[in-house]
Amino acid sequence: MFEVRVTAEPFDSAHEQARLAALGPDVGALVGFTGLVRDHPLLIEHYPGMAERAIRRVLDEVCTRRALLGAIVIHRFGQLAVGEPIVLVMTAARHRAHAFAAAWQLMDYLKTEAPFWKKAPTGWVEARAADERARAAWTAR
Amino acid sequence: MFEVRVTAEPFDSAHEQARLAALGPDVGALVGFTGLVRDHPLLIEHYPGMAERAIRRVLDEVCTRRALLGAIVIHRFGQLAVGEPIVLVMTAARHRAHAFAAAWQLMDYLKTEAPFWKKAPTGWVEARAADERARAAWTAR
Amino acid sequence: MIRLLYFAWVRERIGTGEETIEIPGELSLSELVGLLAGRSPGHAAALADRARLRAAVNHEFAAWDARVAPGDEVAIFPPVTGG
Amino acid sequence: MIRLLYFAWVRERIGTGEETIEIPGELSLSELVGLLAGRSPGHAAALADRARLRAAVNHEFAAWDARVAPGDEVAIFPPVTGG
Repeated sequence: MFEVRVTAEPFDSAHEQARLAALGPDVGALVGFTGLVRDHPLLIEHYPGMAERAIRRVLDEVCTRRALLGAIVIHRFGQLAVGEPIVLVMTAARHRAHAFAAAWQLMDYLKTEAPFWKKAPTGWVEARAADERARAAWTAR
Repeated sequence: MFEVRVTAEPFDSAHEQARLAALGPDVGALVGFTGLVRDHPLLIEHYPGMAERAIRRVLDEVCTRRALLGAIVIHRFGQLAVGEPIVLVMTAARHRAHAFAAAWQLMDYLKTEAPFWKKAPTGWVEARAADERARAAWTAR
Repeated sequence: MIRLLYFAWVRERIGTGEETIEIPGELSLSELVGLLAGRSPGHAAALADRARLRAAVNHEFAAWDARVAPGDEVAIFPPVTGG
Repeated sequence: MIRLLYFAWVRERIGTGEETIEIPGELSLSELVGLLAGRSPGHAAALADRARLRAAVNHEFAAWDARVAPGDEVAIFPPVTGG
């Protein structure tokens, strides 16, 4: 099960985790990353035609390098309050190293390759050079 | 909030995640690792006096290197069926790199430093050299 | 005809999220941006600094020397900040 | 007196998870294991291969040359496999 969803709706991490856990008796490791709105509310804009496709491509790329049994990526858009979840990346594998590496790599790729933009009350959030470096570091590993 | 629990009871990841998310508006990243019983049932034996203390020590060590806002580690013992959760490691940070690194490092340390033993129907599970290597690799980073 | 999409502050400065323009034939993204910059002061302001812009052609990130042709969907936006 | 705890297959081979023994005074963990190995065939079998064993003194992992004294709690077990 490799799923990508782009949605304005909240998501239920526990539900998604249960679905990955149910994939079979060889699932030994589940890693979940949840990104929350920090400090101030955010308006998240996205490119509807491209967003899901870009995330799917990132997922395909990560899957070529990690032995995953399943993965779910959910990215929200719209107006979100502080503390609300923005993004969920969840991976299932036999062993923890693959689940951890895949989830982390997925997040670093999403940050630089998925067409989403954040607007804070103070203006549009600038892309961070640290995100570009984090993305680039995976190609060396 | 930095919590360690050693228990025979199941745990509720969603509940623990909600507690970490509620730590404050500076929580931007939550990483959760859940280890599940894979392939066959397991009896998990532990050293009651030492287990919680060893995990606490691991958590203290990881916290010196990662900017965590909170962490929860739960390790179960007793007879567990395939698919049941054994261990939960959950970290909260401002940024994803700290949350990911801390959770992964916590798991690698737990594997080699927390006094738990697994018995499968075929006998006691042997320690894996790969776990020792994973643990050792963190000291170089 | 090319369908143009703008996002984030590029959209705000241009004043619309979508427009279509006629192009004579194939051209580079760079040439297209030059063409667009002449359409209004808002376009000019939004498209002035190419280092702050990224583009996609038909839902794929594309470099400024990529070719675009009538029928393509071209999006211009700031570096992404999702996740 | 020293309190001894055994876990996993060490416990199974020795046939008990806990016992106490009198020791004359301070000694090394290595000496203690030698002493214990003489108590029964089960002890001897469990403690024969030190490379397969680990130990803790008062809830801290300890090397074989660590000193133990009356009043200490000593645990002997296989390498851990939790997580």
